[in-house]
This record gives sequence, C-alpha cells and structure tokens, in this order.
Amino acid sequence: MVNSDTHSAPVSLRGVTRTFGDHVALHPMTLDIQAGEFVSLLGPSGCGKTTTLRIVAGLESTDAGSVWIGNRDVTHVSPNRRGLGMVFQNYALFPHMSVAENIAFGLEMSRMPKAEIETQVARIIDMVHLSQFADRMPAKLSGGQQQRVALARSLVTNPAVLLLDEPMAALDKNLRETMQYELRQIQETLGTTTIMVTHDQEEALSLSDRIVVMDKGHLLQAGAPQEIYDAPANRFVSEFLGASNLIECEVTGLDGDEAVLSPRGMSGVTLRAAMRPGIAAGEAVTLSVRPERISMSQAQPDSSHQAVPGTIVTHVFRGASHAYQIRMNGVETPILVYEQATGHPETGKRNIGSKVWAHWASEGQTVL
Amino acid sequence: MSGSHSVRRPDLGLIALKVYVVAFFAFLMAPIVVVVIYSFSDMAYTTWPITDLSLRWYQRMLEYRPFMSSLAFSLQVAVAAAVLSILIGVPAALALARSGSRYAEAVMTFLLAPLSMPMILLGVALLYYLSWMGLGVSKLSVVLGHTVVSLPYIIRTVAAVYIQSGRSQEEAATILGAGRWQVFWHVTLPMVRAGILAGAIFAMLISLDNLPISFFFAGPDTNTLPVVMLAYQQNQFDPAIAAISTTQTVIAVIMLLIVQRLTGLHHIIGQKR
Amino acid sequence: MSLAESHTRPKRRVGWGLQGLGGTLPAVIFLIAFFVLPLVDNTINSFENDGSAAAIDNYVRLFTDSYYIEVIARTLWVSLLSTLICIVLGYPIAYYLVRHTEGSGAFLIFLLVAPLMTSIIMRTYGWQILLARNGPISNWLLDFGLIDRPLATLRSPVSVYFGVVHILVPYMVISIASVLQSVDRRLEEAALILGASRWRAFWRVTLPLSTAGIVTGSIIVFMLCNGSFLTMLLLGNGSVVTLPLLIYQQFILVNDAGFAATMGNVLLFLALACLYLQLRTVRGRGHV
Amino acid sequence: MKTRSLLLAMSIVASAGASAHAETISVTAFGGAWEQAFRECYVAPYEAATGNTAEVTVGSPSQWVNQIAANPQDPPIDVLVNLMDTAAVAIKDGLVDPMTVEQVPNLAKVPAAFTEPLQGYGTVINFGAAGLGYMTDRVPNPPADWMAFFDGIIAGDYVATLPGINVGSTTPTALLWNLFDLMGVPLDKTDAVMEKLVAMKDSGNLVFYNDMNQYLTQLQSGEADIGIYWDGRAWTAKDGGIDKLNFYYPQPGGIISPSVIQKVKNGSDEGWNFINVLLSKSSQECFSQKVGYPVVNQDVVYPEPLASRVPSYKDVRWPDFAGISKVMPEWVDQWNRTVGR
Repeated sequence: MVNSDTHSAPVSLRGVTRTFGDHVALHPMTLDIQAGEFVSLLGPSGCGKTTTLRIVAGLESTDAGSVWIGNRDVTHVSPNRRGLGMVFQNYALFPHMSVAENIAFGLEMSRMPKAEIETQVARIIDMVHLSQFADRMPAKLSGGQQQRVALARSLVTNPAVLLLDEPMAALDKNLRETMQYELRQIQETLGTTTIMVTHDQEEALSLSDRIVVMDKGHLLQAGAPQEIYDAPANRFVSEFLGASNLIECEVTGLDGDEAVLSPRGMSGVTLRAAMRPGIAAGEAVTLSVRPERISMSQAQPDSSHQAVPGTIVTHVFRGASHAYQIRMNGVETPILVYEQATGHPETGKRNIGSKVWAHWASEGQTVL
Repeated sequence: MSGSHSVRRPDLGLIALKVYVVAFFAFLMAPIVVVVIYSFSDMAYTTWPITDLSLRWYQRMLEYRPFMSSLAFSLQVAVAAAVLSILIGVPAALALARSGSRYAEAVMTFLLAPLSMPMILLGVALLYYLSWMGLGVSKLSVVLGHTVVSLPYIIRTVAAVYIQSGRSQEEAATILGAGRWQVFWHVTLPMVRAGILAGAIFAMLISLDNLPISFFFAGPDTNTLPVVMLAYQQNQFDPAIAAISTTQTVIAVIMLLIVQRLTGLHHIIGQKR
Repeated sequence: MSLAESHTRPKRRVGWGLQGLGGTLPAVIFLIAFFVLPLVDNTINSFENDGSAAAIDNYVRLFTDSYYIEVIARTLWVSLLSTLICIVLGYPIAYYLVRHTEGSGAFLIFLLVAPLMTSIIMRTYGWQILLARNGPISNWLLDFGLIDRPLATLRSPVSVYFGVVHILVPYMVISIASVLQSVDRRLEEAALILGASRWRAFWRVTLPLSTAGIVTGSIIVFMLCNGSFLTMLLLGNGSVVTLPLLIYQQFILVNDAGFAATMGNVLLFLALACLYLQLRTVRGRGHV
Repeated sequence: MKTRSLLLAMSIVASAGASAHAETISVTAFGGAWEQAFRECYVAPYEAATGNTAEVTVGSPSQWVNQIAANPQDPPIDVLVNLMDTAAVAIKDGLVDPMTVEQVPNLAKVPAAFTEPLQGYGTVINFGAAGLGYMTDRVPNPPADWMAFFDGIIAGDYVATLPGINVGSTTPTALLWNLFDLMGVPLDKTDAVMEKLVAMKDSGNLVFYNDMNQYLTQLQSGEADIGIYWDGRAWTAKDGGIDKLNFYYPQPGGIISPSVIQKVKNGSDEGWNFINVLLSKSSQECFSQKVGYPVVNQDVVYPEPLASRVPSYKDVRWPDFAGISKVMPEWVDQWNRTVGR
C-alpha cells in the first residue's frame, strides 16, 4: 500500500452552502487545503463541521458552490468515484465481514486481482499490528482494534484524501493518545491529505497542520495550531480552544503606541495593550490571556508586567501543573492560572486564601 | 460543471424508487378501491364502469340483521383471541429470544406450525374435539380456535423485537435493585411494546378475516362476519357485500388510527422516533 | 434469522439443555391441547371410520401416484415462487419506508396494513373485476395500444400470483422494514466511500445485514401461502391445483375426512420441514 | 342446548294442551334474501302460532352437518335446511329422523316426487332448475338443446362458462350428471365425459366459475357469453339490472336443484311443528313470491311473471343423487387429472 506512487491531492471548497429545511447548516464556505496537509475542522456539535466533511465525501449534496479534489470539480461526482478514504465515528465496520474482508472491500470494489488484494491486505494488517486478528469478526475486537481496522480499511485503497469523522471519540484517553501518535505517523509517512472532524481541541492541536474553527455554519478562523492558540481571532475561538481568561476592559487613554486599559470592576488597576487600528478612548475591549501564561507572586511585580491583585480561592492538581482560581475584588469571574508543578507537592503548592498578584507579559495576551 | 449556482442533481435512482413505491401502493389499493366504489353503486349487479351512485347498499347492510350482530361478535372474538394470545404468547417469545437452549429452534418451529395448517382441516378437527370436551358450538370454542392461529403472529413479532434490543437495560435495572418482576414490568415490557402491538394487530386482523375455523362453530350466537358474508354471497351477490366489507375496513382503519394516536404506527416496523 | 443471536452467547450445557424455555410452557401446552390433539384425534377418527388398512392406503396413494406428487411439488413451488416475488416486490418498499420517509412514513405504513383489513373474498373479487377480459386494466391497455387483444389474465395462473402476492406482500415488507431499521446507515456510506457503487453497496452490505428480516418474512409468507386455498379457488380459472385445494374438495365434494386428514398431515409435515431448514440455515450463517 | 332437553322433559310432564311453556328451537337457513324470506314467511307464523321462539342460524350445509355429527346426542340444531348432497350424508350417518304425515300433516300436500329422493328422511321445500343463461347481444341464436350447447363450445360459436369442480351441488348435477345422461354413459365410466370436457377446454372457448357470483361477473365483464346457471338466480339478476341476460331450459329439460328440510335426530320435537307451518299453503306462497322459487305445496298459486317462469317439477330432470354421491370421489379425482390441469 505504501506505494511509491503515493499521491495526495489538494482539496478546495468554493462557496459551498447547505440548508436543511429552514436551518442553514453551512453558510457559503471557502477553504483551500494543500496536498498532504492535515486539517482539522473544530467546533461544537451542530457547527457544520460534519456537514462540511460529508460534502467533501459526497455523502451530502451542496445547495450552491463547488468542491474540488485535485484539479477535478467533484461537486456532482458520487462518493465512490472521488477516491477517498474515510474513518467514521463508530468506525462503521461491516459486522458480517471479518477484519480481512473489511479491509479488502475497497480493493475488491476497484476490481483488483485477488492475489494482489491478498498481498495488500496482508501488508496493511501487519502495519496496524492486527495480523493475528485477520479472521475475527469486528464485534469481537476491542475499540482500539476496531479503530485500526477502520483506518487500515480507509488507507488500503491509497486514497488521495483521508476523511476522519471524530475518529478517536469512542476510545478511552490513554488509547486515544497512542492512536493519535500512530495516526500522525502514518499520515506523515503516506503524505495523504487529511481532513479530520473533531470537537476535541487537544486532538486538533496535537495532530493538525492547520485548524479550522467553525460555529453555527460559519468558518471563524483557520490557521496553524500555534497561531490559533496564541492569537484567537474572536471571543468564541479563544474560549473554545483551550482555557482562556477573558478580562473586560475600558480604554481610558493612549500612551504612545500603547492603549491604557482599566479592567471593569477593578478600581486602581491599570493594564496596557499594544495599539491597534480601531481602538479609541472610551471603547470596551476584551483581553484574552491563557492561564499558563500567568504567573503569581506575593509582591507586586514591576510595571513591565500586566498585574492584577486577588485571593486564591480554589486549587486543583492537574499532574503536570497546578490550577488556581484567583478572585479579584469587584469581579465575578475568577482568573484561572496554571503553574508548573515542581515535583515537590509541599513546596509547589500555594495555600487557599493567600493574597497574590497575577501577572503576565503583554506578549502573552490578545486583544479581542 | 462550474456553476456556483449548481443545484442538487436529480437523483435518478431515488426517482425510480419513488415511482415504484407509487406503483406498488396502487397495486395494493386497486382491488380495495374497486370494492369501495362498488359499495356506492346504484346497481344491484356489478357492472363496469359504474354509472350511478347511491347509499342503498349501506341501508340494506344496516337492515340485514346478521351483518351487524356478527360484526359485533367478530370484534369481541378478535379482541379476546388477541388478549389470550398475548397472555400465553409473550412469555414464550421472551423465553425463546433469550434462551440458549439448543431446542429453541425446534420449539419455535412448533409454535409457528399453526400458520401452515390448512385451516379448514383444523376447523373440523377442533369442532369434533371441542364437542367431545363438551364445549361444542360456543363462544369459548371460537375464541380458542382463533387463538391457535393468532398465537404465531404474537410470538414471531415479539421475539423479533426482543432479540434486537440488547440486554444492557435489563441488566442496568437489575443492578439498580429491581426484582425479576419489576424488571419485566418496567423494562422488558416497554421494550417489546411495539412487538406486542404489531402482533396484536396482526392477530386481530387474522381473526376478523378468519372463515375456515369460525365456519364450523357458527350458531345463532356465534356467527362471525365472514361466515355471514359467505352465507349471504352464496345466495345472492349484491353490493351489500361490498358495503359491509367497506365498513369492516373502516372499523379496522379506526383501530389503526387509535394505535397511531396512542403510540404511533411506526412501531409496527419498529421505527424509533 | 435473529433467533440465532441467542446462540452466539456462551452455552451452558446443563440438564436437558432446556434452560430458559420455561416461559414457552403455556404456549406449548395450549398448542398441544388445541392444535396437536385435535389433529391427532381427527387422524385417529379417520382411521377408525375407514379401517386402518384403508387409511394407510391414503398415504401410499399420496406418495405413489405421480399426480399427487405433482400436486405436492406444485404446492411447494407456488409457495416458493410467491415468497420470492414478495421479497423482490417488498424489499424496495421496506427500504423506502426506512430510509426515505420523513413524515409520510406513518401514512405509508397505514396504506400497507389497510389491505390486510379487507376481507379476502372481497379482495379476490376486486381482482376478478380488475383483471377481467373487459375489465379496466385490459381496456386501458387496449386504449393505449399496448396490447391488441383483451388480456386473458384471469384464465392463467398469473392471476393466482396477483392474488397471493397482494395478500402476503405486506407481511414481507413489515418484517424486512423492522430489521432494516436497525442497520446503521453509515455502513452503506462507508461502502460508498470505499468505491462501491450504490448498487454494490446495497448488494454487499445492506442486503446481507437485512437477511434476518427477509427470513422472517419468508417464513410467514411461505407458510401462509402453503395453507391457503381461497385465492387458488377463485382466481386462475382452476389452473393452479394445490394440496389445500384438494383438502377443500374432500370436505365440500367428497366428504372423505380421512383423505383430507392425510393430505393435511403431509402438508403440515412438509411445511414444518421447510421452516426448520430455514431456521437452521440462518443459524448456520452465524452473524445477525 | 343442554337446557332444552330439560325443558322438553318438563313440557312432556306438563303435557296436556299446555301452550304456556315457551320453547326455543334452532333452525338453519341460507343467507341473504333467502334468510329474510325464511324469517318472514316461516319463522314469524310459527312463532305467532306456538309462542315459541325459532332461532335462525345462517350458514352452509356442510357446517351444520358437521356440527350435528360432532354432537349427535345433544345437537345444536333442531331443524336442518339442507341441499341434496349433504342431506344424503345426514341420512347415511343417521343424523336425521324419518318424516311422516302423522308428525307433519301438511306433508300430505307435497307430491311424493319431493320426498322419495330423501327416502322419507325429510322433504324438498323449494327448488330451482339449471338451464342456460346468456347475453342476448353476444349470443343471438342460443342452442336449442344441451348437446348442441356443448358442441357449440368446441366449434367456437361462443365463449361458455361452466361450473368448476369446486362448486359443490352444481357441478355434480347440472354439468357432470347432465353430460353422463345426455351421452348415455353409466356414471362410473368417466372417460368419455372427461374427454368431452377436455375437448371443450382445449378449444379455448371455455372458462370455469368457482362461485355463483363469478358467473355473473364473467358474463358482464365479457369473460364469457353463455353458461350453465340456475333459473332463480338468473331471473333475480335480470330483474336486478342485467337487462341483456336471458335464461331458458334447453332440451331435454333443466336439472332440478332442491332445498330440503330435515328434522335432526335427538333435536326438539317442536321441530315437527315448525316444518308443518313451513309447508302450509300460506307460508309457501309467501316464500315463493319473496324469493321467486317454485315451492312444493301443490295448492300454491303463482302470480306473474313467476307463473310463466317457474317450471313444473314434472318437466325438470331429476339427477340420480344417490348414484352421484357414490361416484363423486372418482369424478373429482378424474376431473383433477384431466380437466383440472
């Protein structure tokens, strides 16, 4: 299967629209995916990500717009002629066929000679470490094994594009992480263009070359994981992708190329943000700061840092870090802070009730 | 094809399927529609095409005493046979669906056997047998006879539904502390309700249309509608027969509408909504 | 068939292997009391009336006379063919009901069940009118120039199949639909993505997964067809002579209850053998 | 019916002229207009005269004969309306009582021809006769005699409909016995008759009807032009709207089909009184006018058009009912093997 003629194709959606009755599932959407790229469609359920994937697959028709795979307009091409591979959320393994038969299905459909099918199937079964299960029925496999079969089945035909619909959703956390590495490794080896639908931001962050965040049928932001994480384009993206502290502020004045901000409800505290076109005195802006970008100190830090005072109200140990919630006078929502765990529980831990300053460098914040 | 206004292309396969569905239901309804039309004919004899319409055959139907009294009796028998079939059939279906016994198929085969018995033979055999038991020509005899042929439908449909539903819900209920009967009453029974309903409808329909068994037990108090219809049409054939047939269908339709109202007809095919 | 599922569970071979069958007792006892015993009683009576030698003769007659063997074969053939026609005609309807009805489902199910509620005599009568030489179907076809002389459907066995299929196909549709309901639509989509045309996806995935429904429907249709005679009597101009029809003759014309019982027993035995084989076959397939 | 024997015993004890003890008897009737005339002309006068009640069961003779045979000691039926073939079964199996003028005084008014075929176990109460019904627009010159009719089928003069083997009480007499009689063949020599039928069938101009109403459907739908049928049914159909239908008895005459009445053995003796009322002139006149069939009380006078339509019992041919019932299994078997395939 890992042929030298491995091909991958760019995918392009041009103004694709879909409505179901009165409900607009997808507003005109345009997206270009490079050959070999791994793109995740991320968003809450009902955001249109699954509809998008199904339109690429040809399982759903479009009301308007066109879908291109390679240099071909496939808008009206039926799914079986699009040269795709797909892993379904529940794997959709054929319950009446053995592992080997499941994997061979796609090759049979392409009318490959029997002997060659056997070779190909044997090779990919070996690759996903399922050789001893070739004759088992899917119902007798574990979740992870079923997932591998589904992956093998979708890859054995050497598809130009691989579609993954929540491929890890049914796996437990440990298995999920293992499978993520495996998937990424296989994808990189084959170089197959891959589109994955997920609502799991960690999965999207760790696997993708690019993440497309969607909500209510709209494409909100598309970009590299780091870029999206660090610079969310709007409130929804910042909240949906990882944890985020959103601090509502009012612009009180301008100081050179910086705006002077006053956090709502906190008298006497001043924050600063880089000037941006469109920011004027008297306007409301939101600062988004990731919890791991915030540090704590007993003493007030110097003015090069953005800092707010508060009291630690809760503590949760997260393994690699401690999470604290810091309540500030006059503000309802506490600030969430992740602090790297040191390995010494006693030394690393701060006491609930301590007065602290939460502070961060202004590079670590985004103005929404 | 590059139009940004591209519309969904007509799906030829689906169109063909829809055309076929229409044709199929036309086939299904055709002979019934013919009968319904004839019931409104003004002629004493059936000619095609119909020229004049009237309600005189419905009037005749109402005036002919045995039609109405046998219709009432037929309905009683249908309900009684369905209830009796449910009482003894549901436990059998549940047991067969979950039994690990290697005799399950043999028992199932046995329980479905009445389906393929020519009923005229069963009817006459039952007449002599029940007369020997002292039941003779009686209402109970009719109900027992009908239950024999209704039972397979209940067992078949309930077993099919029960097999499809997993064990986990019952196991969950057991873990939550439900006793055997509580599990049966609160979990199992609601799960197979669709099957019982579908089976009961089948059973009642079979009973309402049963001639060969009712035939041998028909007396002044135990005449079912098909027996009276047969006796009527052996001697004359006017559209009053079509009228009573139409009425019978309407009653059944009302029954179906009640089912639709209560639980939804989709349960008949086990559809989940 | 779905009954087979119970056998994928680990078997505990204890006692007589009857575990779990206790619930069938009321039904089994009922059928022994009101189905088996009356028939046995009837058979014994027929022996006593005619002398047992004569009764044995009935069986000999049935199995040695080529005419009766032909009738037995025809009975099974008519049932088999009707069952196949019902599968072919009914499957697309079941598929449509499950996959393509939004809201119209209840109405179509209603239309499907409604014919079952009209008396069999009347439905047959409806066909007599519709299929007649000067009936509406023949006339329309003549008017449209599709045929150049009136159809003689009523004189041919074709009309028997019209009648039988019309009565039995709803049972098939309902049986298939209730199983098809549980087949995950995504399996068909997976097959499409893997390069199968819709036809092949249906053939390789949907159809095999709905065999349980086909088998259930076939059992009901086959057995009902095996036992029915009214349609054979009233349609087809007497051209389709089956065992139930001969049984009817023995009662109505000849008054020979003994020979009727003999034929009834043979018919029942054949039907049960077919049913048991069907159940076994499906169990052997082991999936479902 | 168990209470009835008790009632019977009581009424015997209280015997002398006691009309105070009302009794319920069970009688049978064919369905439809026949049953309504039966209630009006027979049941009503009986109930008025005796104060008893007669319950009417609608149905078919084979059903009743089996019900009586299953309960011979305590039959669910007291008075049995029957057809000739099942009447013969009831007589052979000893299910009915012999009928005499002592029990049924009005029997004196019934010609012996109506009781003889029943060997004294009952009497004919009304009768019809088989002839040919045809559509006047399609058969301008109907054949004058039976043999010409059968030959006309083979010659292709018309498409004819005949009763199929499964139509009890019509096929054995009006068709088969008729052919045996016309061809002068003994009843147990079936070959010639079956050959004739096969020849008719092979001509392609023959269809069969399998119930009485199918005949009328066939004639109207054009499936057939002419066929063997019963007089009363044919006239009712003509009067009911099939204007083009006509009916006649070909030479050498129609074939009789009688309805008979029998008193069930071990049934209530009140049955004799019922039969006596039924055979009275007024009851019989009432019945014949309601249903259009000739009846058996010789004093009855028919109005027009009935008078010109009904045949005299002397003009119709009486089939050999006893002989037929003996050869019936053979006839059915031979039919199935030859005509029926």
